[in-house]
Amino acid sequence: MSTTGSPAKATDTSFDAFGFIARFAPLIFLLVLMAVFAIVEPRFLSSINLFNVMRQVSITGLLAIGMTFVILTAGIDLSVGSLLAFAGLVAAAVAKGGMQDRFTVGDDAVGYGWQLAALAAIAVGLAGGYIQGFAITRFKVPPFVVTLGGMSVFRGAALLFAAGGPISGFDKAFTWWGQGKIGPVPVPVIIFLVAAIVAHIVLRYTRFGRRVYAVGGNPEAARLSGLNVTGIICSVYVIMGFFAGLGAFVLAARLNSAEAVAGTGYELTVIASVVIGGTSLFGGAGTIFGTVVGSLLIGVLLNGLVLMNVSSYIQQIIIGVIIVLAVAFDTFAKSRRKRG
Amino acid sequence: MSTTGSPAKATDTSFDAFGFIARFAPLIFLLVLMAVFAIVEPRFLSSINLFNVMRQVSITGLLAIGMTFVILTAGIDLSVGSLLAFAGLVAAAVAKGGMQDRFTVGDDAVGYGWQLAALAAIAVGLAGGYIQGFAITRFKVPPFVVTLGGMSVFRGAALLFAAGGPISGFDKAFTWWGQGKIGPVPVPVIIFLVAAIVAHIVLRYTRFGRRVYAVGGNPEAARLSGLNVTGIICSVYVIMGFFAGLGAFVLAARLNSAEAVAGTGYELTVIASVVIGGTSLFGGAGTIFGTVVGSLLIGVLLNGLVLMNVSSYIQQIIIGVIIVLAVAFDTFAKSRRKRG
Amino acid sequence: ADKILASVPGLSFPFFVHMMNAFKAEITAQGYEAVESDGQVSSPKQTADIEAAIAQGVKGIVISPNEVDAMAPALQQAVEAGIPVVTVDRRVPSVEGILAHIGADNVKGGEAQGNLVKQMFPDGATIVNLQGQSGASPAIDRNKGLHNVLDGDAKYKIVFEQTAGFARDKGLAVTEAALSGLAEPPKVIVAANDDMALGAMEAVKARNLSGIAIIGFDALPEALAQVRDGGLTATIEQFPGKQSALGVQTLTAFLKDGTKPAEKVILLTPVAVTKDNLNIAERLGEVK
Amino acid sequence: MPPAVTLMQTEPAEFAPLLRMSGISKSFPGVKALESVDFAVGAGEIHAFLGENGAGKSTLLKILSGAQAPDTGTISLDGKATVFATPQDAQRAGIVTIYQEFTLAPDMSIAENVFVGRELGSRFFVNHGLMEEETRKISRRIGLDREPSTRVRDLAVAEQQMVEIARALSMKSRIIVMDEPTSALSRSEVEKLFTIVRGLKAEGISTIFVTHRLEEVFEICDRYTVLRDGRNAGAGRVPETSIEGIIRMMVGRDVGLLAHRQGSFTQSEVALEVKGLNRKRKATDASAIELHDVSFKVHKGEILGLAGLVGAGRTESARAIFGADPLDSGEVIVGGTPARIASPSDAIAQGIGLVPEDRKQQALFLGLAIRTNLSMAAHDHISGWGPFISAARETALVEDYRRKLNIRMTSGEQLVGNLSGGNQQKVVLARWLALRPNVLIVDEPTRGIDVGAKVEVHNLLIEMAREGIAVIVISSELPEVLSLADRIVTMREGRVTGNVPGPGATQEQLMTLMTMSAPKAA
Ligand SMILES: Nc1ncnc2c1ncn2[C@@H]1O[C@H](COP(=O)(O)OP(=O)(O)OP(=O)(O)O)[C@@H](O)[C@H]1O
Ligand SMILES: Nc1ncnc2c1ncn2[C@@H]1O[C@H](COP(=O)(O)OP(=O)(O)OP(=O)(O)O)[C@@H](O)[C@H]1O
Ligand SMILES: [Mg+2]
Ligand SMILES: [Mg+2]
Repeated sequence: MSTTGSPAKATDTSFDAFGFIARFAPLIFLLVLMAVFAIVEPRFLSSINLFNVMRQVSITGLLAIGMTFVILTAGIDLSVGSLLAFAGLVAAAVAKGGMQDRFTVGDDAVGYGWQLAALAAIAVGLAGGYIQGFAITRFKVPPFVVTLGGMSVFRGAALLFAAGGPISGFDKAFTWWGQGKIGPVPVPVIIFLVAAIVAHIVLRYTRFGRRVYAVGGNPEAARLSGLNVTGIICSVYVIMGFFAGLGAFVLAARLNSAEAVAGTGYELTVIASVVIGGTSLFGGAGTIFGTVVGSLLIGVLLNGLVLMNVSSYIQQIIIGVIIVLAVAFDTFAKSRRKRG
Repeated sequence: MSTTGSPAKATDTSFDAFGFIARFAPLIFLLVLMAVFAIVEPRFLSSINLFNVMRQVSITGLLAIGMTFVILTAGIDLSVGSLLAFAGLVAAAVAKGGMQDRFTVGDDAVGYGWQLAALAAIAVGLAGGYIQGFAITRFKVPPFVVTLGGMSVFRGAALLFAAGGPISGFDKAFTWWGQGKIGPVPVPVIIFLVAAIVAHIVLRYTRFGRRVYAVGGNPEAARLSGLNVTGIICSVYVIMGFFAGLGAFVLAARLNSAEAVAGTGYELTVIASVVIGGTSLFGGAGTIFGTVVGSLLIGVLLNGLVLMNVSSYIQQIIIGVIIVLAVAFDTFAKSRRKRG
Repeated sequence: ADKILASVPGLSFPFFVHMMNAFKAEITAQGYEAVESDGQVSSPKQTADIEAAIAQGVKGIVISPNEVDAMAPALQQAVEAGIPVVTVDRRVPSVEGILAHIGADNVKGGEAQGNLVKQMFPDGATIVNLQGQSGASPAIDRNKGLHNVLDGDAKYKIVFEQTAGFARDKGLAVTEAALSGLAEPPKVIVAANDDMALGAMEAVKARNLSGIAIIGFDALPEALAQVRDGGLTATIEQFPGKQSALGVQTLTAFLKDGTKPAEKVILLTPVAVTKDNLNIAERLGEVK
Repeated sequence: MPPAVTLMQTEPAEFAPLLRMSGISKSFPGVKALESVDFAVGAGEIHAFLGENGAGKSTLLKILSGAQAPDTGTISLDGKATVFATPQDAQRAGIVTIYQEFTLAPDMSIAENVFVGRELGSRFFVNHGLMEEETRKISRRIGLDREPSTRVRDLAVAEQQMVEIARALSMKSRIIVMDEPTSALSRSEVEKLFTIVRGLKAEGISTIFVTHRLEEVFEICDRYTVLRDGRNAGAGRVPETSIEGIIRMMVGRDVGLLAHRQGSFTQSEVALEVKGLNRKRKATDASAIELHDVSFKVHKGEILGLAGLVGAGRTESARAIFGADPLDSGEVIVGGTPARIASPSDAIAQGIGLVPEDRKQQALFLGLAIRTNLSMAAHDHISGWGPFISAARETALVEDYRRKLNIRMTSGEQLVGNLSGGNQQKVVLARWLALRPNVLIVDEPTRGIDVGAKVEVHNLLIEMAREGIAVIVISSELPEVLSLADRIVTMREGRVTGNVPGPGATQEQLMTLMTMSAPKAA
């Protein structure tokens, strides 16, 4: 380059307002939305309600963390809801010690304990994720198709496994994971936040995390750089499976019940959370922080509109519009930065 | 640049079997599947059943034609099912002359006739598509997000419009469009096939069609080649809207009823049809012929398994696996060709 | 006015829209403000709505749970927060302290369908059974009721059984496939809701078959109109409006002066509505 | 398979190559890209690998780097036979490749791209600070003046090329393969690169160097190998041959080197005038280049050269005129009347065409057929009835330009992505020629084009000028500008620094104008 100073130096001293807004656009949008709700319905800001929102968000939020890994590689996973249902039923069956006492209520269940149940849910999730990752990388079938197939297969498996019905009634140690609190904070919220922090660290600071971005940014380049692209892609579906299993366990604990129809439609909510948080569906760009904000945004919307007693039909219209506005705001903020 | 012959001459005489298989992989898969069904359940091949399949496929098939345009530009439309429901209700209200006689049965309806009803459905579809196309191109919000929002908005609008209930009972001239036959061929099948042929011609032989592929293949290059990228992207959503409206009209005619919950989950079926037919979700590559085959494949699967009275749980598992296999076969055939 | 939460499993189903309207009308009539909650066919969503309502300080809850087991923890929470709860249509037996339940059991409804079949075809019949959405509790219960009645009797053969997802287009498509797949048409088509029954009716009409009895479920106005005009044979009336009003009355009576209901569980018997007893149908007035 | 024609000169007996590839063949559907090719490189040698566009150079190098598998043939390193099944295998053996097509992740930083797959840090965690520090060191060596944390997306093409080079230099290597590293660079960067390559040689590291700028071969290379039509066409020591000799091997006949324009231009009407183009960088946009009062004129039938170093603002000016980027202020006057150009389609309507700098990102539809690519901007010339495209006219158009530009392709239905880089560039040129513009701006028109084709492109541009089209040529190769232009405008840091007549101008004069800061009239 030229020997004279590069033209590419910003005046670093001045506060970069546009840069700031661009970076935190989803968060800013979330805060504005919360402010509006708080004005219209002051109870929205009560700590109990805020914890409600977070607890409500925690299950789809866990899934959204896994989905962030998947979408960073330009993939997608439509099977999360179904896999969650299947994993939840398996966990429930383990917790109940089989299928015979499906509807026993209360503490005296004879099963194998929450530890094994949790392990079972996660094992099912990992296996489901691995099978799909394998099909994607080995048979080179697009993730959309494989996981659409998985969505159908896992739902069928869940229905078959439970003969269509729910499995309910776990012991206190199990349900604590969904209903308990540590201090004022619900357990699912803690699980969600811990998972988010770990995922954030993995994506930002580990070799594996950086490679996920590299594969998503330019898979051919990643291959030529000697990355094990197949392995990395497969592993993000395994990670997604892990979170589906974990989410299944927490959901079963929260509802004290596992159903074959659980998680129906979650795929879109979860993908929406990730995308609202600024992750590109074309891979290579996005953060866990954004995903957490995106999840909260959807949770706040659902909760706030119910609190304000908006008719459910109109709620759907408002939610649709606000999701688009949130992303439009993000895009606008980012384009301001780019164009200057 | 050599005067010596180019090295680039293929041995054109030998029949390129791999090329043939690669090109028609989805069709071959469909035929094999049909053969299997025919062996297990001979009634599958009865003409009445085959027409059933095609009639059943015709609605989602119409949507899939529109979706092909959208996906060719690397877009996606999740709102099709909701928009269809909304357009169908509006058409029904027009046909019935208002909301008062919602459940009248029989021929004596007082409404404005099927012509205006069809126009109303299509107008709603076009408007819905245009609004979304506008948001996508103007606010630069990814299609996934805009149409996810649209999915919620149009469903809410449909529920609101009809206060959650259906509108039923049209006159014979209306229902003919869904239930009638010309010779042995059901009317919806004819509509579907005519639409497919027109769409095929548009995509292959017109300037507009070319430009759709170009925009999908490389939007920046398209813009620098002087194409009106914004206009083209917007127009594919309008086209999608047109087919949603047309599909809504035919569906209402077929069911003799329009409901707010119509078309729930269609988005995934429709996208699956397009992708199974070999269209790339990354844009720029695909055909209407493939989409028709993909639609039929899904229709055949659904019909064949029901006909064989396979348990619905197991059906879901089989459908999921076969969808993946179909695309895997396509990918495999194409890769064989590439390797030569 | 004090607020009462009215929650139903899903406002995309006309059945629950009617129930919600009945809730709201009665809540207003009793001088309270209704807070509307649409479960959107999701237990976690309905749970979250209940939690939001508790946080908001509603005085009472009247609810038709999406899933009885899965909704138990949320209702338990409400009871523990001192909020009286009345369940309608679907009972949650595992929660102690629910003020009352007013319902018409879905299993009983399925049995009513079966009994009607037996009554209409004393010499036996072949039956096509269109089940509701896989895994959904009303689908399971209604199916169970039908089988309770028909399974023991060899004269009644369910020759074809498939889910049609509570949806009209699927009801039509599955019936078409069934009619193609069966060597001879069935005597009866039983559907787990009216939507599927109406879809089946169109399929039967398209084939120009006559004499197939079609039995729906829910007694929606559209179905009642068809029963009147001969398109459908029958549908099952569960009196959702009456249930709902009664539920709200029980709740408000308790809220106003602590009156506890005489019976904790009030069950209305579902009735098969045919042309002959059409006038017992609650929503006949909506049919023009 | 016919026996390979081996024109390879007999090597001295003592020549013991570090790398030897023998009998390499490779076919693609419909194309025999390589036919029994032999290739040998000695230790510590700079080896020029030459051939026309589509001769098979990149294909052979991809086989060497494990990115593609050969159909037949063997590779031996240090006399031992090896197989490179994956890029990792080749890298482990010390073969590091800079590919012709960029292989960067656009949303990651320079440092991350340099170290992707070999991140610095502990077993699990990466050390961003350390990676950026190391990157800064390498960048400084090659003259990449950018913060290592900058996103690659925000870099100009030349800078991206330098990131590729930085990555290769950061690896432990015995052989560095460079597939056209200089095509995106201007002279000053090329010199820095050569200094580095000489340094590598001193350390005993070999370099395989592909270029279409043959003078570079004589500047730096020790030995050469030439391919023609996928077969060996010659090899030997560079000092023992000449440019003409190499061209003969490449093309199989004699070709003149540079087309000269013998002052044939006479003053005529102004076709395009730009006045006071301004574009400011905002505080939030560190990477955009500014334009300050850029003004110049180009006449009908004139070839105007735009010269400058990387970042001088030539591309930005061209894009602004063409409506591809917005301007803060400025006027574009076409044929005497001020034109409102807000988008490329406006520009095209005014008869302005632009061949962009980066063909892969900005010009080509890699997944579409050649015919579609070629006719994309000229739909008006091939329209048939109503909205339809006339297949016959389109075929004729494609055939016409295939002949005119000698595009090497199997048929119009072939995917453009399967063409060699040079042939892709010709397809892009053809697209704009087909439009028959009044003003054609070509940004680095001969990037990656072989000598023969380059002459053809030059002749084509001259031909167009003769037909009355105003041509603006942006090129980082001063000889190209000097041989073509009737008038040369120099730029530096977004300003016009000189405006001189083409005939009579010298490289030194232009270099001075391109590197000085105060504007100066000619
Ligand atoms: N993936 C592919 N599929 C089909 N054909 C290909 C593919 N890659 C290369 N080819 C063909 O192989 C031949 C050799 O191409 P290659 O890229 O090796 O040429 P090159 O010598 O590097 O040319 P250039 O100087 O233009 O870069 C060309 O005819 C090209 O069209
Ligand atoms: N998409 C982009 N976003 C931000 N900055 C860019 C972008 N493209 C180019 N630049 C910046 O523009 C400068 C290069 O400008 P430009 O390409 O106009 O120069 P030029 O004179 O045409 O040089 P050359 O053509 O030799 O590269 C670089 O500093 C680069 O960082
Ligand atoms: Mg090459
Ligand atoms: Mg440039």
